[in-house]
Amino acid sequence: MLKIKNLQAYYGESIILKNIDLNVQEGRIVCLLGRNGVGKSTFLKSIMGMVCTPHGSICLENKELINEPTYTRARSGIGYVPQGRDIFPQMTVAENLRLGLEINNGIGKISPKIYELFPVLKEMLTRKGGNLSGGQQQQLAIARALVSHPKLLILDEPTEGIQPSIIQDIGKVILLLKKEGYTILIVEQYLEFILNIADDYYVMDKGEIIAQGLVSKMDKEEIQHKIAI
Amino acid sequence: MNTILEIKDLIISFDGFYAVNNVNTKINKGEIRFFIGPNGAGKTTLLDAICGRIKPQHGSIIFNNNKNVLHYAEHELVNIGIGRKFQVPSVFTSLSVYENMEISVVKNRGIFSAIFNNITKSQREKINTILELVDLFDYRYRKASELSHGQKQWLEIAMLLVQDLQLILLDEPVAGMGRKETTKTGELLQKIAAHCTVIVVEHDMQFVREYASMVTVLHEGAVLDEGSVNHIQNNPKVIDVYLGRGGENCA
Amino acid sequence: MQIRFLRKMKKKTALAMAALFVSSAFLSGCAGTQASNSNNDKNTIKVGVLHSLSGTMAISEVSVKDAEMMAIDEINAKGGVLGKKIEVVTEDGASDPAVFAEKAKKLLQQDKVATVFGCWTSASRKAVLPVFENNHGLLWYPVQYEGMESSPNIFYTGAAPNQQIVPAVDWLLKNKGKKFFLIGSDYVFPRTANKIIKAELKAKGGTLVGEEYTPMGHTDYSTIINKIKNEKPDVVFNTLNGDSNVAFFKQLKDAGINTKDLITCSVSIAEEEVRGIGAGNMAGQLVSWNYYQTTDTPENKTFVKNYKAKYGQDRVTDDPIEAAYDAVYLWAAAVEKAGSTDVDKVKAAAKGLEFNAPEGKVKIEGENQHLWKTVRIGEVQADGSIKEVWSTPGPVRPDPYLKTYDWAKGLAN
Amino acid sequence: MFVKKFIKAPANWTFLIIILSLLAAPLFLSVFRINLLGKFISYAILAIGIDLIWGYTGILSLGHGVFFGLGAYAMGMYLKLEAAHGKLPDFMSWSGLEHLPAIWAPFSNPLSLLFIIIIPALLAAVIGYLTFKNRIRGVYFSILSQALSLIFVVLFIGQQAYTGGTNGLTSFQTIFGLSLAADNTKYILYYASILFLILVYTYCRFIVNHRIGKILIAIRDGENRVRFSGYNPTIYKIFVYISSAAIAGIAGAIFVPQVGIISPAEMGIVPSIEMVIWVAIGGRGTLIGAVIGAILVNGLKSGISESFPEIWSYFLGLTFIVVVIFMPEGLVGLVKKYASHLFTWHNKKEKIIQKAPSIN
Amino acid sequence: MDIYILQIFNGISVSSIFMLAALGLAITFGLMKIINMAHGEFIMIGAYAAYIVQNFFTQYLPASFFNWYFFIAIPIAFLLAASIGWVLERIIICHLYGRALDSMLATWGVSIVLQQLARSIFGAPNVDVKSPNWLNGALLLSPGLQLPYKRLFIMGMVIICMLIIYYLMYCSNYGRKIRAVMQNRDMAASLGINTRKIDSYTFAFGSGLAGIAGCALTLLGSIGPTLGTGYIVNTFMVVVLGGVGSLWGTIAGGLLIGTGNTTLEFLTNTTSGKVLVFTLVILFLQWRPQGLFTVHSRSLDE
Repeated sequence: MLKIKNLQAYYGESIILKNIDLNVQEGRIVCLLGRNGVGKSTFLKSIMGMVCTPHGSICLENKELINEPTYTRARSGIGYVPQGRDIFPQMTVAENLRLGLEINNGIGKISPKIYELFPVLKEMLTRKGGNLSGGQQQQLAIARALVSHPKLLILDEPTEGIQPSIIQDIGKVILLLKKEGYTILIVEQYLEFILNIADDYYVMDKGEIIAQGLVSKMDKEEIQHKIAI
Repeated sequence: MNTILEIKDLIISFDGFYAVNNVNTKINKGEIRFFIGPNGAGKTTLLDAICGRIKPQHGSIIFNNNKNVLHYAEHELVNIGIGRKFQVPSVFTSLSVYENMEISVVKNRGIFSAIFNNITKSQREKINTILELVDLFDYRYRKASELSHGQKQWLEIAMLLVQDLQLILLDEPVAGMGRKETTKTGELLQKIAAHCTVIVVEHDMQFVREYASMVTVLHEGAVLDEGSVNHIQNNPKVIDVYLGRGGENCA
Repeated sequence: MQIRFLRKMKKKTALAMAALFVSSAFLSGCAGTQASNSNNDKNTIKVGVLHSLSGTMAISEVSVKDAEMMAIDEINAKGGVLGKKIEVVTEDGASDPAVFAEKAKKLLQQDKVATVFGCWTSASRKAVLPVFENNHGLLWYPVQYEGMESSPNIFYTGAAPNQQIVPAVDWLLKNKGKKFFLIGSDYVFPRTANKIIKAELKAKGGTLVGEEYTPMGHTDYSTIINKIKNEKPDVVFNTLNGDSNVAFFKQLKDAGINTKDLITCSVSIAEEEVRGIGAGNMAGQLVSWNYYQTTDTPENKTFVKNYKAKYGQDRVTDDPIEAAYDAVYLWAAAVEKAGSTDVDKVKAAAKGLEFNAPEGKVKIEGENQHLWKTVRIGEVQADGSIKEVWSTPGPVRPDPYLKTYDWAKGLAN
Repeated sequence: MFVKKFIKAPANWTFLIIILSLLAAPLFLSVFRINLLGKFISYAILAIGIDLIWGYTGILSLGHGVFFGLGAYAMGMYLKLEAAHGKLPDFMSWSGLEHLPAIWAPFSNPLSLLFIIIIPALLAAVIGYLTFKNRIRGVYFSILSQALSLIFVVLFIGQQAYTGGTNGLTSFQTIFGLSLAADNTKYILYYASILFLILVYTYCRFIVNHRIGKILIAIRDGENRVRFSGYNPTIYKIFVYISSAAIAGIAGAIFVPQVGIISPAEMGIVPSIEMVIWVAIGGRGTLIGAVIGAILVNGLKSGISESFPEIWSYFLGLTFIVVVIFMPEGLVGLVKKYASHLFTWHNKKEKIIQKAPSIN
Repeated sequence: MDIYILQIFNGISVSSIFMLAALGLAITFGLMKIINMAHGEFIMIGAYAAYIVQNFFTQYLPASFFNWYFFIAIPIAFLLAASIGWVLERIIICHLYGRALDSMLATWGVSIVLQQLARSIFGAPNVDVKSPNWLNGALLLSPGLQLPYKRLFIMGMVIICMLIIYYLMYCSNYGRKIRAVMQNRDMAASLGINTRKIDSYTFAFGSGLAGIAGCALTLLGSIGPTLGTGYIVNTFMVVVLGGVGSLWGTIAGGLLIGTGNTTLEFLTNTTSGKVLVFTLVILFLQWRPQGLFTVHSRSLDE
């Protein structure tokens, strides 16, 4: 589904990513592991077109996206949940969710399934996004990305700074989504979390992919060492 | 009496949200104290309070047994011996490395001295020594904007060092650094701790493990646990909220 | 992106270089003009036209400039002055007194013009006055003003207070009532004019019920109108200037005040301004001038016809336009009489010079270089024209210091 | 030490060249142009002051016309009393005053010329103390300073009896007994302007070359960091605001005898913004850029408005737009860039990382 | 008694004019952080649009239609100002995001050009816009108490504009997008929102509101190239006093400055009134630098 070849990314004049190759197959959950500051988030941002990517190719379902602006990338079917959630703090939960529909030009309705996945949101529809707890914001951010039924869901460290019970909830949701056939790309530095949910893994260090494979065949010790925090 | 900083019953709230909720802790001279905790646990807010940026609703912060930090304006803290480094490196980008240091080294920070006095030879030597220490000596005539991220962080630390402080607050000093740079920063911290006390807010647990003498775990604005790294690592509650992050139990 | 950025930079610098080139070209350009500006050459006489073509005062001054240009064109068409064509150097005073001073210096010292037609506001005239005196230049000032001035280097072709304000107040006291409310823009003309009016009211049994000044460009008169309503004057004597008049009259009408209860008399509103205010908002109000577009003289018929033919049928003529037009002819006549453009000779020749202007006969008073002018009170009509309702039997002698009026003693110092 | 530093910098060389050509200008230009150039020099002095506060310290004041005006009025009051020869100045008698007002009284004494500096400095001290202490900065400060100039214009126009109203002060005759109309006086004033330009430039160069200059830049780059380095930025900001205001006052005083008038039109919002734009066009944060910008823009303004009086505002407006958008460093920045392209062969690789990688 | 009631009415009326003029600014300045010094010129454009429409009606349509021209003039004023604003955003403003102070200087240049353009097209003198007959006259409450229809109409317009803005900003897709973009540009883009398009539409919308203000102002004041300059500082003060980025702030700021102006003008005189109001505003901002209604926003602070 998503094919990334030879991707380079810059911040200002400093190179963050060097020649990244990465594939996400349809219906699979792919995890990108790595320590703080190796460029994982930058990588996701470069998929979304938020940083400078002078070289390389990003293909979603054989459609080249590298020269497209961010919003067309989103519209071609990528649901992005950034690190730190990036909820619109001064808008209500309902408004935040509706914004998720912008990918389809704001048309459509929020399917009730969203509230099944995240029952907590239903109770809080009129609350300001900024007043939610971190975990709730994370759920809202995922829900917001899901309302438009994206072909590919991208999650940036969905567990960071979130209390354990909600991490469990999120894990369950991801598995549910997988069952429904969603394709998901997760960035994590927290190994235990992905062991149970991901199919494929990549490990990034210093802007390069240093290991990849199936999660089922992964040498946990070795990877843990590579991404040790 | 080797307590350098004592935080008593500190409460800070924004619009009814308790960012820091009744925090009590003591920091001893010569310590490298780490504050850890998940995002939003109130670590940065705590630092802000110590350096006078935020006025707490309740409580006190006593420095050197007799000075209540809360009574000082932000710019006066350096004079009593507290310095701070921000999370985003905030060096003066259009000045050279040397000029950055020059601004920091001076003791008399009044305006007339700034107009008429240039820095002394001993101060210049001091700057050079510290620049050597952080490996920026060769870069001293470069503009700070031309430094790499890590170098900027070191420059900011160097700017603190040159001020002869007793307490240094560092907000995520190794964020965005590679492993090598991180190690170097850690070594730097140890050198610093020889002269003064250091408080660090950090996420990088490996870094914490290697360099912390004491760790305070914050959670939702309150102190969850405090102690050595070993002690912390084995506290199930801490594992729950921070270290372990509860992933094993998912699914 | 990085590459794009670099490319952009190149474009930027190219652009900047172009800007530099243009600017240096202009700098050298003005140095160049300076070299050629030696003096009036054999076949032309250089004159300056100095008005605000930009800024707030452009509203009024542009049409005055047009009138001067028309007069100059007419004279040139008839063969010019002393057999030479008049060459015009136009400068923009930009509604800024200091710029007026600079441009006046430029016209006199650099271009060495024979005379200058220009200025509108008192501030601009006061700014250039020392320049003309120090450089021994000649300025023709076409607008009615507050008086108390008589520079040897200025000819004043607009009305002095005794040719506009004083007779108007006199007439109003006799015909409209005794209670006066004074309203004006906050600058020299209204303040001086009101000082004169107050002295006159005191002498002639009128009463003053209010006096208000508003900053230039003030746009909300609701409070002042409220004050006026409260004081119930018979006459509002209006010395507001420019934009403020529009706001004042529109809002006055809305407040439900009609001309039966209270009449206004304005001395800074002529046909041109009436157009901007909207005739409907001013119908029935009074004004005081020396000339209206409807003034019935044969000279005026041709003047109006020519002006409209030249600048468009929708344009109107009014007092300052006419005074500016007169100024050019008066100067030309003086030069012809003197046989020279020399300032002293022209001044001497101008003394007592008469001219059949569109407003009727005018004469230059030698003593103070103002004009003898007929005073006319007019009423604004619904179509925007102004109908004369009263006039002096003949031209009135100009008296800028009001020396001939007993009640005005002590005003001029 | 200072002299050595002065000679070293290319900006100072440029300044030297400008001064030399200004000194030589009377050999080539007419008295009128010299007089005009004298006015531009007063603007250049003003621009240096603005550069000190805006270019170096990052505070954009849109009310500098007020300080310029106050200095100019102080000078104007002195000249006016000199012209009145002990009598009441002309406009006061029209306005109904019978005695010289108390605020005018001191201006019959040449010592009162100190007010040229003192009055703007005092006003700046009061306003600066209030606003900077309350940490009003950036856009808020700019808009407040704009309101300030509006207040002063309305006030000066309203107090006609004391200030001459819209007419301002004009009709000066002599300065220290010398006739203002005489060519010689004009040359003297011109050279005096150059002298003050040198003095002000040297003062500001002294400031920016010393530690205080670095602190000012530091305040611009990161006020918080300065505060945590133990400096009280408020005091420095007030100081630089006062300096800048005093310089503006001097500029105003130099302006008056050469132009022959000061009126509220010179201190309003429009001139205040234009002053800032001279600095922007010349290149902010360089001092020399301010000098170049002020002289060049005003030269252009005079030149173009002479050649194309009807449309010169288009040129002016478009130049502002183009410079602000495409040349944020101004002319000096442009020259610097070209010079570095020409004279250094720095490899691209030498350009070191500018921004930090994302903090994961 | 009447005089005081009328004075209160005047205060509200003047406030409504300030609000109308400031609404557009509340969007371009408050939301987009562009210090648009050419805002006054957009007001001028709106006024000239009314003039054009009026001339069209008098020349091409039967006289009986004339009374209704104003209802055409308002949308035309909006559209004309908005489209010029759109073009401006595309060419100039787009370079100035995040450079608040620079935007001030560049738009100053724009304002000079627009003024001169108006002078070239319509001539330097003021032009006359006749108000429709049904707006002439006043609501007669008592002989001394007449409330001019025009002022009532403007108050009504302000309320309608506010409601429209409120609806657009808080109840429509478009407003949600604007707020999203203003709060977090990158995130908004990654939700599929075309941020560039939103920017230019928002700027155009703000400019269009200025156009409406200009159209309304033709009822009360002069129509000339420099029409806008008289309003610019006032409107900025309204927005700053109210609190940048807050619609309620703009309303409160307009009300305070408007009633303050008329009350002090009534008690003293026009000049002192003006000076006093501005001095008080400056002093107030010393005490509350963020204005009446504080919205936490970072972009202007640092």
